[in-house]
Amino acid sequence: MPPMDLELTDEQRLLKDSVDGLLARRYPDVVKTRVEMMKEPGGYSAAGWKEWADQGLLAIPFSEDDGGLDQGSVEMMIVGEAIGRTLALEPYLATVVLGGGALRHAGSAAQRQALVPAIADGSLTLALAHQEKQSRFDLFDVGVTAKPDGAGGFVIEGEKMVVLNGDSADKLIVSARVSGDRRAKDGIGLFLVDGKAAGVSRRGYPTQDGRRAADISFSSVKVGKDGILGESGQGLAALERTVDEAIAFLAAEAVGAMDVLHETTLDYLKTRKQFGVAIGSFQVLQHRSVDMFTALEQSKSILIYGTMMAGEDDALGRRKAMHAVKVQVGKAGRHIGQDAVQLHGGIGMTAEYKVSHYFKRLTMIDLAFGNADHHLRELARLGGLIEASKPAA
Amino acid sequence: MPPMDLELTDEQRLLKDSVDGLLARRYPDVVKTRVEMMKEPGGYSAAGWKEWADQGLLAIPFSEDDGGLDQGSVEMMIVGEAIGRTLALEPYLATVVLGGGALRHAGSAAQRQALVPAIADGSLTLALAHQEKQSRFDLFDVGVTAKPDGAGGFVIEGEKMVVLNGDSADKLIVSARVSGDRRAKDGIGLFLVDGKAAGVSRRGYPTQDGRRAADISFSSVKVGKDGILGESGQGLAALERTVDEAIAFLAAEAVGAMDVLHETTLDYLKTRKQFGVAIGSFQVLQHRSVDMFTALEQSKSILIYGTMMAGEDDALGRRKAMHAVKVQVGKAGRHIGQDAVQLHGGIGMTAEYKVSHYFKRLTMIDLAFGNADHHLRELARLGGLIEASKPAA
Amino acid sequence: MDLRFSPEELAFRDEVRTFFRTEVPLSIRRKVIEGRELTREDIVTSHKTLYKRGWATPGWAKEWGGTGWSPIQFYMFGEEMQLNGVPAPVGFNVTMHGPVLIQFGTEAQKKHHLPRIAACDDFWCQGFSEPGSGSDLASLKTTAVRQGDHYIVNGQKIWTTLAQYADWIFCLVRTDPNAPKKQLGISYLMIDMKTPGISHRPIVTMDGTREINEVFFDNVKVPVENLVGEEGKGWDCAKYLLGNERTGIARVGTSKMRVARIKELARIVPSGAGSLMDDPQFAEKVAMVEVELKALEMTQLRIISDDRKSGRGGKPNPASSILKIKGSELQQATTELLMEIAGPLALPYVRQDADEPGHNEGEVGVDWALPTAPQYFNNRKVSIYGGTNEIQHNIIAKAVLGF
Amino acid sequence: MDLRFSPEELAFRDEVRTFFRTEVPLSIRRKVIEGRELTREDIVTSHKTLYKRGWATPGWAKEWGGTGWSPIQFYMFGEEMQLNGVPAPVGFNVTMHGPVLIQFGTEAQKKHHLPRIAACDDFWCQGFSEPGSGSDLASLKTTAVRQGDHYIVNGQKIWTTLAQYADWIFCLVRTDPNAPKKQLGISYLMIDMKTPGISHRPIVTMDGTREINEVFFDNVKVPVENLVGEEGKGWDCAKYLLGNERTGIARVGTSKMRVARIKELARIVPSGAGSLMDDPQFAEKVAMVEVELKALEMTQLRIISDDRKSGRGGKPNPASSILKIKGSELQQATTELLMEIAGPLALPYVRQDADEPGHNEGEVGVDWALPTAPQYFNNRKVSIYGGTNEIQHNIIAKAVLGF
Repeated sequence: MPPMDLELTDEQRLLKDSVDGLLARRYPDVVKTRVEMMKEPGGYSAAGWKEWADQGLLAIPFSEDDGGLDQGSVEMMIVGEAIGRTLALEPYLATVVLGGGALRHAGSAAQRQALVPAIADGSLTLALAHQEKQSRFDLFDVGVTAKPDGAGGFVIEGEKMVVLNGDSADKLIVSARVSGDRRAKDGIGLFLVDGKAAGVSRRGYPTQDGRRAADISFSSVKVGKDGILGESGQGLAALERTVDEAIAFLAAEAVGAMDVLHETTLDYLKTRKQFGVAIGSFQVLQHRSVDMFTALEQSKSILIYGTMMAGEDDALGRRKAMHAVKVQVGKAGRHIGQDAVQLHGGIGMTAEYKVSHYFKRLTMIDLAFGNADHHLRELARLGGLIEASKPAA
Repeated sequence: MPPMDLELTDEQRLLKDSVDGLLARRYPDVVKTRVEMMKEPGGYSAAGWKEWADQGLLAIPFSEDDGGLDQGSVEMMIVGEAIGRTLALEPYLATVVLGGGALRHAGSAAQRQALVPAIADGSLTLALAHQEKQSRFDLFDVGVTAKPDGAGGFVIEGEKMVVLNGDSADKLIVSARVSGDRRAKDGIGLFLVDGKAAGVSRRGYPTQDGRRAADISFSSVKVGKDGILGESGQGLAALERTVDEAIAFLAAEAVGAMDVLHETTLDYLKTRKQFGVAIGSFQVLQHRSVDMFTALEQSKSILIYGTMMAGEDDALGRRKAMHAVKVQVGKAGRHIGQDAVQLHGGIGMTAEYKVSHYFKRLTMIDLAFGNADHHLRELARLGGLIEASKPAA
Repeated sequence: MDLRFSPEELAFRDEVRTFFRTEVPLSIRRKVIEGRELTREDIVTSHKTLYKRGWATPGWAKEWGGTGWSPIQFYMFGEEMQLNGVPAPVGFNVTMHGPVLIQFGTEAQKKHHLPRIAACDDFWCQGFSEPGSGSDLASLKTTAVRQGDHYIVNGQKIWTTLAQYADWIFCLVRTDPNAPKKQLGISYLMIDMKTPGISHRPIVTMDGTREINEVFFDNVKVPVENLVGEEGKGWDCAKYLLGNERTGIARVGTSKMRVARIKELARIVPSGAGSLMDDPQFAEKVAMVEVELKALEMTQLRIISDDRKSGRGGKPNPASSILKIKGSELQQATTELLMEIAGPLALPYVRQDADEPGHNEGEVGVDWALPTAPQYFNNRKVSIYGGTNEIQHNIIAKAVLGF
Repeated sequence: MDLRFSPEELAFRDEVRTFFRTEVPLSIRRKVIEGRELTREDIVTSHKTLYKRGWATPGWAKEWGGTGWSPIQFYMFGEEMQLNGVPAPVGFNVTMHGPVLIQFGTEAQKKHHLPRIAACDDFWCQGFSEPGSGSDLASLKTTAVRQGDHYIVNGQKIWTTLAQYADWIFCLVRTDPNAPKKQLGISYLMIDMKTPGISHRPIVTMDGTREINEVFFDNVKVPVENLVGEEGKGWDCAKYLLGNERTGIARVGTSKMRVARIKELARIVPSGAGSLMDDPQFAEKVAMVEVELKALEMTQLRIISDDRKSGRGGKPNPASSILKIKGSELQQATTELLMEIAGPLALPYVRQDADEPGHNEGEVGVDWALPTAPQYFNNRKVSIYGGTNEIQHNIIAKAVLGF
């Protein structure tokens, strides 16, 4: 076994170059490209998505048996950082990380083998419908119901909120309650529902960070046997594992976005002149820039931790790690985002300039899957990362 | 009724000049005077205490009927600020604020009239023994017991910790449990015990901030009828009110100390030279000084609020206000104290220079009667200062 | 020293409060409380409601419509306005241009303009900042060249709030490019927004609103009688205008109103077994804001009490310099807390005026949560405009601490 | 990229850990964990224990007793040392003066001094800072004037840690007051503390300890052979010495040890119905420290991983510049939390050596709580010494961000 090593392998470097190259080509000017793409149906370029598929990016986390590349969390981190740096709009999080994650962790071999090739070639998009009006950050708070239809299938009833890319996804993976109270951890099922199935009504909208989502009503939506993911009522573990992976992925996105904000602000401080000098000659602004740099480096560090722990089978250890990751990244994202706007002054407030786009994305990353406060509370409840010392004998 | 007015009256200005003058004379050099005085028995100058009495300062909060001056919380604030500015060691807090407060709020007219003249002329010092090993910041957590002796008196048993000036006080006012569980709010009595009574064992020591305190054991200590303060078992309300007044007083002390630290640091920044220039020419240090100034001004403001509310009869409103005061003053004291040390560099770490003395006093003020965290938690539990808005019809 | 208000002061507060609650339309006040955008009509309606009561220009000299209130009355008026979600009278009219005109204008200028300003018959906007000038206002480049009885104005202004609503703009322009100090070549001009050669372009801010603009001047002819004060002394007008902002800038009432709103909403959002407001972590964050807000409120009262002793226009209390910094921090803290309450429900971006494809496919999101993110985004500006908080630190360091 | 340690690495860690736990006296390690002061004997005992195992000077060149460890091994050694409360080998000997001597010393100097330094037969101290020099070290004024085969040293040093324990002092002195740059006139001298004319005076720090001193030189005769490197090139030695501090400076292990201690103690302190550790507010403060500590630990590992790729002495990873700032913040945060646990029980001031009247009237206070306030006070220094955190910001701004 080789010694501990935090450098990318040669293959991973190749992947990084390839992803960075693709996104640099697709997003030559972050703001203008986004504004154009947001006008497309679904809020992203279908042609662009095909290119992701052609480069094999949509197959990364799936096993080779299912038609994937069997790569790991480091490769996902590479993609996440690239998305973060360019604010790419393609539904990678929704389809590959969230939808794909639920499929990997809950789906049967038959289900995976039926769907993964279509995900990988870009012909199938997914969305994870887990959030409800009252659920806030609790994955187990599920009021949408799934009742047996007597023929081995289920009928789904209720409403999901803020389903990322839910307006255009071909298929939805829906958490629904098979049994128990609304907040019971048992009795949650995951169901595969066609986006255009009868009874599915989707109201799409742009999100604050320029992506798209939908509120989705399910009115007597029928799901056949083949649409049931995993053992009936035991969906929470798969859902949690999927969200843990999403948190690691979002941390990578956040680090990419923070990196750009730090660079951009640094550049602005060095070039913007006031009172006859570059504003970066003011010591106070230099130190602010140092503090942004420190927050960025600390986030890069915790991202490595999160990336490693995202593949951990032990749910408690993994969960604690993701709490730590989301706390650090949430706080650093807020700090760097707010200071990037502040140090830019008026121009930082405008929609025309890229800083606000990164700022808003970082803000929304914090609000997704539990904000920093939520994860800090949960980490504390679980006893933190370090064990108490024992009194000396 | 005159309009709202936050200026001192002419009488109050006179008092301020008189207190400031006395303490400036008694503490010509804060560090040297303290070091000398700490060697005296009791850790302060008995001759100095007499001067306080001669100027009428020990009579301030007591009613005229009892032999006092019937002045209010503004006058107490004036004294507190002066003590804070000079770090005076005399037992004003222990005798007048804490002991005197318990006497005022729980004592009978006969008890008050017996003791106040002696307090006022400086011949009687008091200490409040309310803290125990396990009680932390909870006044109602009382394990020391008081059992009826069958003759109308009580027998006290148990141990009190960190009794401020408890090593030298002539009389102790002791909270003891008459009935109920250790943490019951009912069943707490206040008892007046002679410091040299049989069964009282005091182990005195200096405190981190150069004052003195004692751990005190009570072993079958007899208290006669005349030593019972107030209605048996109903002492908590008086104790709480006393401590609320002490919090307002400590806030004044803290503001006085912060004021000196801010001034001293400002002066140091303007005069200390490095790299050939005054270090105050560095913008970062200027802004740090501005932040100290801001914290100081906010503390001066909340002190006025606390001073006004210290006399409030409504216990809930008064309590909430004191929570707010202690939070603001605790946080600002820490901020200003830490930054004063930091901006002074090495010299700020030394016992020879005055900055560390103010820093330590502010640190200990925060730990007394509930630190900022404690009071923030309690304020939140009580619903805060502002009422929720009602949904529009 | 007495913190209690006198019965007369309390009666005044009740009078103001009742007026606000009964005369200013609830529909407008709810928009403010809920963090939604106001239309031009909302702003003007509210202004005119106050105007009719004689309260649109309380700070002006009495002969021009001022009320002669005591500092406490001013404080109470502003506090109640903010607490009750009443849009303030148009600031460009009332606290900026009007006072400048009263101080520096000719009789003719005053007679013509002040009544229209006070009634908001004309809506004014401000043309100070320029691209590149930022915190260094005196470096402005827009020129006004005298030709007979007109100035010909050329150049560009930026960050002009509500230019799209405005009938008039007051501007700083450079009349003498060769002045020995850059401040000396600047003049203060009033310009009719309908003059040929003026155009404006909205700058969409990150919250999606169009409240700020660039304003362009292309050979704009401005009659010489629209010069306020002497030519080349516009910097005095600007300093006077900027120095007029006092206690109102802290917006304590607005932040208090938002804390009340935070508590209302956090009680309906579930968290764990109870509501978010039951969660100690969240409740303590709110309580911390309340403590700082109480301290800031008391700071305001200290300044007011001091003002009254020394008379307005006396040396300002040094504490007044912290109002902008602390006030903006608390505005940002409260809008951030509101967004935190919304959590994932803050994500939907919904605008009434967005009729592009993909918008407004039906009712989406949760009504109260929708404005929270834009309001948070929008409030990032409060530590930037009117002199960034970094500049405020410089000012205090120099003016108060004597560095 | 693989975060897991190899079996060989894990075996090394176990070996180190077992050695620390079995060979270094528990009585000494408990003092470190509980925040109590160490005596000279404690320090030397611990040093010599490591020395006998060959671990007192792991970073030195192999020929002088270095271990040739990998960066990971260095990391593990330091981490375990800190986690288990083992006092580090005397830093003045091992990480400061020793490496300078290996780099710049003559063969004779090395042969005579290095074995004694390594074994701690001589205890060294550092004479760099002077009154008034502060962060501007090169402004030092202590002079060394050549007279035959001696230098005559006059002047004063300050902040000299543990001078009272020291046998020798390494000093920066000014040998050429007329050098064109102030850095150029400085030389690096070794001085026997027993030389006539040397005296020292303790500076009591605010926690009541006497770990720092002023050292005075009054016509002290120092043989020329005690000059290290060339005359006038002492600044190179100083830069080399100061640049040797790398990852150890973050003291992540120490802070982790303190977090474990915080959790141990907060469980025995009652708060409300449960313990302080059950209180969400306190538990979240601790968790926040743990998150930052984990990030800092990963930052260290990133730097080590990078070091290994590029070889030691290569261009340092830019992230290494944040170790001092973040590390000191976390040392201060953890000592502050320990004091908060003690609450009012932190007030008693008890010292073994205080025999003045009024001290030690019997057993007072609660044993674990007594060192918490002094430890908090003492740790205020970690953001001051070795270049204040403000200076660290300046360095990063210049060296990393290119301002």
